[in-house]
Amino acid sequence: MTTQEAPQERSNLQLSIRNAFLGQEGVLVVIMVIAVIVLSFTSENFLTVDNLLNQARLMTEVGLIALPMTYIIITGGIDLSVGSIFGFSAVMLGWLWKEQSFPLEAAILASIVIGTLSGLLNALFIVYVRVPPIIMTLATLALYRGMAYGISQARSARGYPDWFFQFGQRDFLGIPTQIWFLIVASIFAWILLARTPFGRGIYAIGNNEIGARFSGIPVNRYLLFIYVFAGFMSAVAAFLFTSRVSTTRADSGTGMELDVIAAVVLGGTSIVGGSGTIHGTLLGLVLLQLLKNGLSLSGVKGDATIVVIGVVLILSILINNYIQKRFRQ
Amino acid sequence: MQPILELNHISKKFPGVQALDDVHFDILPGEVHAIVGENGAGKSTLIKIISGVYTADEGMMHLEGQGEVQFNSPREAQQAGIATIYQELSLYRDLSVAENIFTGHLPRRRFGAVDWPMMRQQAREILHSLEIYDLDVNRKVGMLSVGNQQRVEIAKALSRNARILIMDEPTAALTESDVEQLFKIVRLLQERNVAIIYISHRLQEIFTLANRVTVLRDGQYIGTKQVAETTEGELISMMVGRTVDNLFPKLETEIGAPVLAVRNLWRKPFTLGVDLTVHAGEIVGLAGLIGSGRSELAQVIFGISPAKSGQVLIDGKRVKINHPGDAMRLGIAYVPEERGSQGLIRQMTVQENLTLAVLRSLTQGPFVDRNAEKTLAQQMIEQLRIRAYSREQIVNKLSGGNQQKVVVGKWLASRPRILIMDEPTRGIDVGAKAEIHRLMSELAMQGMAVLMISSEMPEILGMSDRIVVMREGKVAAEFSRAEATQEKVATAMMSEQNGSGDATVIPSQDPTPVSGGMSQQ
Amino acid sequence: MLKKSVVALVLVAMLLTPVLAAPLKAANDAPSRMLLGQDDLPTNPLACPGEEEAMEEPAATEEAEEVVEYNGGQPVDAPDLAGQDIRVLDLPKLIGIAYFAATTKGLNEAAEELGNMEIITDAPTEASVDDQITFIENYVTQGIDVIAFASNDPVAISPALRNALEQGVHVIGFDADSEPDAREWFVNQATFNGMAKAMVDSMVEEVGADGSVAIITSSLTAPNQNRWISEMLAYADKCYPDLNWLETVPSEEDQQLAFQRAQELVNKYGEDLDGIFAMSSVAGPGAADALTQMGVCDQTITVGISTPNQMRPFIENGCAPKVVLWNPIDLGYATAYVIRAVIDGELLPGATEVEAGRLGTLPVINGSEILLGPPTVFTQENINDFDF
Amino acid sequence: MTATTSKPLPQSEATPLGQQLRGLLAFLGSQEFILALGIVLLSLAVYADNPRFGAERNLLSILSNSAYIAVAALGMTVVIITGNIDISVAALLGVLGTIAGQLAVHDYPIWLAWLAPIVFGILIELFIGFLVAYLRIPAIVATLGMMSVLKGGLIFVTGGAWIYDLPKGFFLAQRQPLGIPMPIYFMFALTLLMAIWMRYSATGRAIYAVGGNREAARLSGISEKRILMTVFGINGLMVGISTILFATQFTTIQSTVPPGVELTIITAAVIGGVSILGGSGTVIGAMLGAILIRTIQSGMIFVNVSAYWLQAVQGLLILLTVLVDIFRRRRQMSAIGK
Repeated sequence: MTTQEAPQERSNLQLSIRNAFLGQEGVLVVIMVIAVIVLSFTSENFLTVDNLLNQARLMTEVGLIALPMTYIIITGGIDLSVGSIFGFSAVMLGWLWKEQSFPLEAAILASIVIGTLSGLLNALFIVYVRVPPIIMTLATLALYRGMAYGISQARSARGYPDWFFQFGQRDFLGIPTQIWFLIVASIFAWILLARTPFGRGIYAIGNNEIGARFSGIPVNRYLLFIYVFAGFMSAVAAFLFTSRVSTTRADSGTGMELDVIAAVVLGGTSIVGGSGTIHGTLLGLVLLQLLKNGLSLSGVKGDATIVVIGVVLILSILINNYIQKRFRQ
Repeated sequence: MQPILELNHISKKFPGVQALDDVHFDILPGEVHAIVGENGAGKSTLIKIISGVYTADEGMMHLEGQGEVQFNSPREAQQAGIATIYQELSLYRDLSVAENIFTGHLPRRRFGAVDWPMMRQQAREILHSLEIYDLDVNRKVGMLSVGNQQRVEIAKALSRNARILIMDEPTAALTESDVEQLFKIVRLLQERNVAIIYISHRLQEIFTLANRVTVLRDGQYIGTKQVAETTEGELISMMVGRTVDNLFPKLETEIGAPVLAVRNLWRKPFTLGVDLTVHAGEIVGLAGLIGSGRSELAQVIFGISPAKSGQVLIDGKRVKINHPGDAMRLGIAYVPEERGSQGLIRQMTVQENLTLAVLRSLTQGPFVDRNAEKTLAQQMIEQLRIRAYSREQIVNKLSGGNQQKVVVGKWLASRPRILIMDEPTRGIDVGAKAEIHRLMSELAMQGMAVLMISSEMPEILGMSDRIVVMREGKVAAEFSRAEATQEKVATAMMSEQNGSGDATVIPSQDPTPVSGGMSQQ
Repeated sequence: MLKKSVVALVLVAMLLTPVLAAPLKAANDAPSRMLLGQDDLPTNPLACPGEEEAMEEPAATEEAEEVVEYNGGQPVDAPDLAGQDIRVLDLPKLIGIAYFAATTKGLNEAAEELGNMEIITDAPTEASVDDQITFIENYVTQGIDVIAFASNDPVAISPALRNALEQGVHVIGFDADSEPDAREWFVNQATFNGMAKAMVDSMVEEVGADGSVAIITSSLTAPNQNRWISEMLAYADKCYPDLNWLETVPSEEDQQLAFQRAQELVNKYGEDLDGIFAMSSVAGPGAADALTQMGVCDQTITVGISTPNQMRPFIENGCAPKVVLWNPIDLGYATAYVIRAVIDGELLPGATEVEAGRLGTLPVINGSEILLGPPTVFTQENINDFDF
Repeated sequence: MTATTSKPLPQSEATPLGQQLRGLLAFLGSQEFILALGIVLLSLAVYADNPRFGAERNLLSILSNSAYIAVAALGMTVVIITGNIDISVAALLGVLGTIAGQLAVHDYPIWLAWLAPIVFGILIELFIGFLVAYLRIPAIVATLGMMSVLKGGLIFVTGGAWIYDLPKGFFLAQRQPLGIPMPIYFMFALTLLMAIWMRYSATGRAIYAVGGNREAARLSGISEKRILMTVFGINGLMVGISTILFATQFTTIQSTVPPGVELTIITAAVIGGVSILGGSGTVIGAMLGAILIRTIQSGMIFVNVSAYWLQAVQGLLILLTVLVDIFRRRRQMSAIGK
C-alpha cells in the first residue's frame, strides 16, 4: 500500500500553511507586527527610513555572529566564546596595525585569520577531544578575553585612516555599508542551511548525531566548519565594529554571547538542537532591535527595556509551546 | 484458579488512532502469558494501561484482592504490585546497581535518610534469590553488559514485591547465553507464583516459555490460546490475518566474482585479523554471539571505525576506507543494527531520511535539487512499499517494519554493489520481515553482494548462500548452505572455553528450520 | 585522532606564545614591572607642595595662561531655544552606581533652579561604550535638544556624538571626555594632574615620602583611571622619587573583587605595604572594607577616589583617612548651568568663564573645558559637611 | 554501541581488603580528589615562589572569598545534575542583596533581613522551576529571560543607590568565631549537608535519576516535575544563603548585579565535575571548584603575573582543569571497553 497522490498533495499544502503560521516564526511575525503598530503610535520617529537603517547598522555585529550560532545551536551545541573572540580579533586588528606596523589591510586580514583560528581551536577540542561545547567555550570565553587584555596591554588603538571608516560609519548605495555584509552573509547562511546537503546534515546531526555519522554524513567536518565559521564571523563583526567605533578596546563584545543566543533562541531555534532557521534568527534579531529602539523612542528607559525583552523572550517561547501542544499534536 | 488480573472491554483512543478496541486479557498467578501481534497491534498500549502509564478510555481492570482498579500513574501500578521491564532499559547509568534496584523506594533510616548498608544488603539478597552471584551491587550500571543490566531491571521489579511482572521484548538485545539466564530467572519467578506478561516477536521463545498466548491485531482482540494446543503457523496467521506462505523466500542465484574481500583486518578490541569474501549475487550470513565482533566488523568495513591494519579489496583492488564517505563512494551500504539511534533521524521526514545518504548526488550546483529528491523518495516508497501517509510524515510515527524499510530504502538509493545488513529484521513484525527477506533475495538476484548479520538462526540458515561464523573477533568457521545445520553453526559460535554445555542456543522447536517452513524465531 | 590532538596542541601553543613571552617581557621592563594601568599620553605634573607659594590659583591656571584656542565642535543648524524649555539627555557611563546617581542629582537640582530644563537620565547598566552609542542614536532620532554624556571610551563615542552635532543637537560632556571636536564643551571636575597631585600628596601625608604603595584600579581599559595613574606616577617621580610603587591590580566595577584584591595585597606584602590607592568609587569602599575587616589599618591605609557617604565609616575609623573627590553633585549642577548658557548663547567659543549658579564663576581651560575646581580632600575634620 | 561479552564480574563477596583497595582507587581517580590535589599543588607552587601565600590569614581569605561562590555553586550543581542550567543567579544575587540591605536599613529586625533573601530566592527560583517543569521552557531560555527581568528591574527600582548605614548586627559574614570567618563555616557546613542530603535522601537520589534518565525516572514513579521544582527551590535557597554571605560582608551594599558572577558559579560547578549533560556530579566537587578558582586568582597575584595577563592565565588554567577531567573520564570509559 503506497501513498495516495491527491490527498497527500493537499495535506502537504495545508501542512505547510499551518506550519508557516504556527511555528515560532509565525509567533514572531505577529509579535513584531503588534510591536511595530504600537511603537509607531507612541513615537513618530520610530517608523522612519533613517531610523530603521540606523538600527540595522547597530544590529549588524550581533546579526553576523547569530548566523553561525544558529548552525551551532541546531546541532545541539553552543558557543559562549564568540564575544571574547570578537574582542580578541578587534584588539589584534589594532595591535597589529599600531604596535606591529602592519599595513591596515594586512592587519584586517590577519585579525580575521586569528578569529578564525580561535574558532578552530574550539572546534578541534569539541570535535576531536569531544569536550562538551558549553564547557570548552566557557573556558575559552575567559582565555580569549584574557588574550585580548594581555596582548593589547589594555591599550586602545585609534587614529585609523579615513577609508577605514567606510565600513562602519558610511553608506554604500544609500544603505549603511555594514548592512550589505549582513545581507550577503544572511543569504549565504540561509542558502547553506535550507538548500544544501550541508544544511540537511546540520539538522541530522542535531537530531541524531550517531545516525548522521552512520549515514555517511561527514559529521566531524561539518562540526569543525560551524565552530570555525563562528570564529570567522566574530572576527568580521569585530572588524566592522572597529570601523564603526573607530577604536579597539580589550573589553569590546563583553556579554555579547548572550545577545546573540537570545536572538537565535527567540528566532525559534531549539536550544536542545534539531530545529531552527536562519530567517527565524533574523526575525529574532530584528525584533530585539526594534524593541530596544522603539521602547527607547517611546520614552521607556534602558532598564525597563531589558525587563520587557526578558518577558518577550519567555512569552514567545511560551506561546509557541502552547500552540505546538494545542494545534499540532 | 482465579486470575490475578483481568481486563475486560478495554478501549483506548489516540488522536486519529483506535489503539485498542474492546480487548480482553487475563493472567493467572504463576503463569507466563505471552502477548503477540505485529507492530502497531496494540501490545505496548495494553501493557502501558496495565502499568499505569496510560489510562483506558473504556473498560475495566480487575485486580485480585483489590477489585476494580484504575491506575493513574506508574506509581499506583507499582504499589499494586505490577512491575514493568521496558524494551529500552530504564536504568540510570551513573548510579550503582543497588540504587537502581531501589529507585523510588530506597530503604530509609530515621529522619528519612537512605540506609546504604541496608540497601546494599537487600540488593544482594534479591540478586541471590535470582541465583545471581556475580554482580557487584556498588558498580555503576553504565559499566555493565546489556544482559546484566537486564538482570538489574528484574531485580528492581522484584524489590517492589511485584506480583505481576511485565516484560516487553526482553530478549531483543541479549546474547544467547544471557537469554538462557533470563529464562532460568523467569522459571524461578514462576515457581514463586509471580504472574508474567511476556511480549516477544520471537515465537520460538513463546513456545519455550509461555503457558498461554493472546494475539492482538490492529488494536483488536483476536484470541487466546494454550501454547500447548497451538502452532506457530496458527499464531502467525492470527497475527497477520492471512497466511504468510514463505518467510524465507530465498531465490537461487548465480554466484559471480568476488566483490568485497577483507584480508587480515585488524581493529582492536573486536576485529582481530578477519578474512572474508563476498561474491556478486551472494548472500553471506554472518553469525556469532553478541560481542563476537560481527557488527564491529561491519563498522570497520564501512569506515565508521576504520581498520588499523589489513586490506580491504573491492573487485580485487585494494582500497582505503577511512570514513563512511569513502565506503559509500566504493558502493558499500550499511543498514545498521540500531534502527532508532544509528539508522534513522527519527524527527525528520520519510523523504529526508530516504535521501540523506545520497543528498550530495542530488544537487544542482551547490543546491539540493528538490524535484530529484522528491522523485527519488517517491520511487523508494513505491519500490519498498513503505506504508507512510505522506513523504512528509515524520519517520518516528511509522511502525517498526516501515521504519526499517526506510533505512533499507535510504541505502538502496545509494545504488550500492555491496549491501551490509545488520540484524535487518530485528523487532519487526512477520509481514514486514517477509518483505525484507524477499527484497534481499531480489537484490542478490540482480547481482548485489549481500552481507547479512543476524542473531536469528532461522534467518541465517534460511537466507544465506554461505554462513560465516565469528567468535571473539575472528572467523571461527564457514559453512555452505548445504552443509549448515543449526547445531553446527551454534557449536561454532560458542568457543570451547565459553560454551559450558547447557548455556547454548535456545532449543529449537523444529530441528530443520531450513527454507520454506513456517518456523520463526 | 593523535594527529588531530597534535594539531590542537600546536594551535594552543601558537595562541599562547604571547602568554609565555609575557613574564619575560615584563621582567625587562623593571623596575616598574608590576605597575600598570598608565596610558601612553604625555603627562604634565604640577608643582610640588613646597613650591606652591608661587601659585595662588588652583592647579589649572598654569595651563590657562597659555591660552588654547576653542577646539570644540558646534551643532549644525541648531534651533534657537534661548530661554525656552529644553529636554536634556543625561547619559552617564552607566546607571546603578552611587557616583552617577549624584551627578544626576546635581543636574536635577540645577534644572529645578533654572525651571526650563527637563532632565532624562538613561544609560546602560554596564559601562559599555557600544550601548552608549545605541542610546545616543536612539535619542537623536527621538529628538532631544541636548546630550550630556560621560563617555566610556573617548574615541568610540565620538562618531555618534559628531552625528548628533550634525543633527543639530547640542552636546556637552562631563566627567569623562570624548574627542574635543565631538562635543561643544566638557565640564571637567578636576584636571587629571590636579587629581594626581591631590591623591599623591594625601598619600604621602599618611605614609611618608618613602612609603610603599599599590594601586587598585577599576578596569584596565578605563580611560580616566589610566590618565590619573599616569599623572600620579609623573608627579611622584618629580616630587617624591623615594615613594615605592609596588603594583597595580584591576578590580573592574566589582566591590567584591576590590575587597579581595586589597586582601591579597595586604597578605602579599604584609607590613611592607603602607598604602593603597583605590582608583574608583567602587574600589574605594571595597579596599577600605577589606583593611577594616583585616584589622590592619595601623599599618596599611587607603587613599581613594570615592563619595563621602560610601567612605564615611572608613574615614571615621582611620582606614581611609583621606578620600579625594570633587563634589559630583556640583559636577552635575555645573553641567546643567553650562548647558543653559550654551543654549541661551551666553557661552560662545572663545569665552573664558561661565556663570554657574551657587558655584559662582567657573573658568574655561584648554580651549573648551570648564573646570569645576580643585578636588576636595575629605578627612575626619570635614566629612560631616558632605552628604552625597 | 554493542556491549561487551559479559565477563564474570568480580565477586561481591570480595575480601574486605580488596574492597577497601578498590574503594581507595576509585577515590584517587575521583574528580574531588584530583581537584583537591590541584588546589594543594597549585598552592605549594605559589608558596614556593612566595612564602607569604602560605600565611594562615591568606588561606582564610581565599576560603572566605570562595564561600559565596561555593554556596551558589552547590545549588547550581544540583540544577545541572538534572540537565538544566541557571544563568540568572548573578542577577538574583544582586536583587536579593538589595532586598536584605533595604530591610536592614529600614529598621526591620535583623533576622528578617537575613531570612528575606532566602524566602525571595526560593520563590523566584520556584517560579523559574515552574516555567521549566510545567511550561516546558528550556532552562537556559527561562533563566536568560529572568536575568534580563531581574537586572533591569533592580536598576529600575533602586536607581543604583548604594545602601549605607546598615545596623551593626547585620554583618553576619564579618563575624569570626574562633578566629575563622563565618562564610567558611557556612561553606563547609552547607557542602556537608548537601552532600549528605544528595546521598542519603530519597529526593537526592531521585535528582540523579531524573538527570540520568528522565523517562526511566517517570516510569519508576518519580515525578519529574516535582523534582525540578525541588531542584530550583534548592537553588533558590542556596542563592539566598550565598546572598547573605555576599551582602553582609560589606559595610555598604552596592545594589547592582555583580558582573560575570554567573559564569564564575557555573565554572565552579563544571570544574567540580558535574556533567553538563546531567546525571552525575557532586556538591563537594563544586565547592572545591570554587576554591580552586579563587586559589588561581589569588595565586596569580602572589607570583606576580602581569595584571594584563591575569585573565588569560586564569582561562588557561580553567581549560586545563576541564581537559584533565575529560581525559580522566575517557580513561575510565576505555578501561571498561566503551
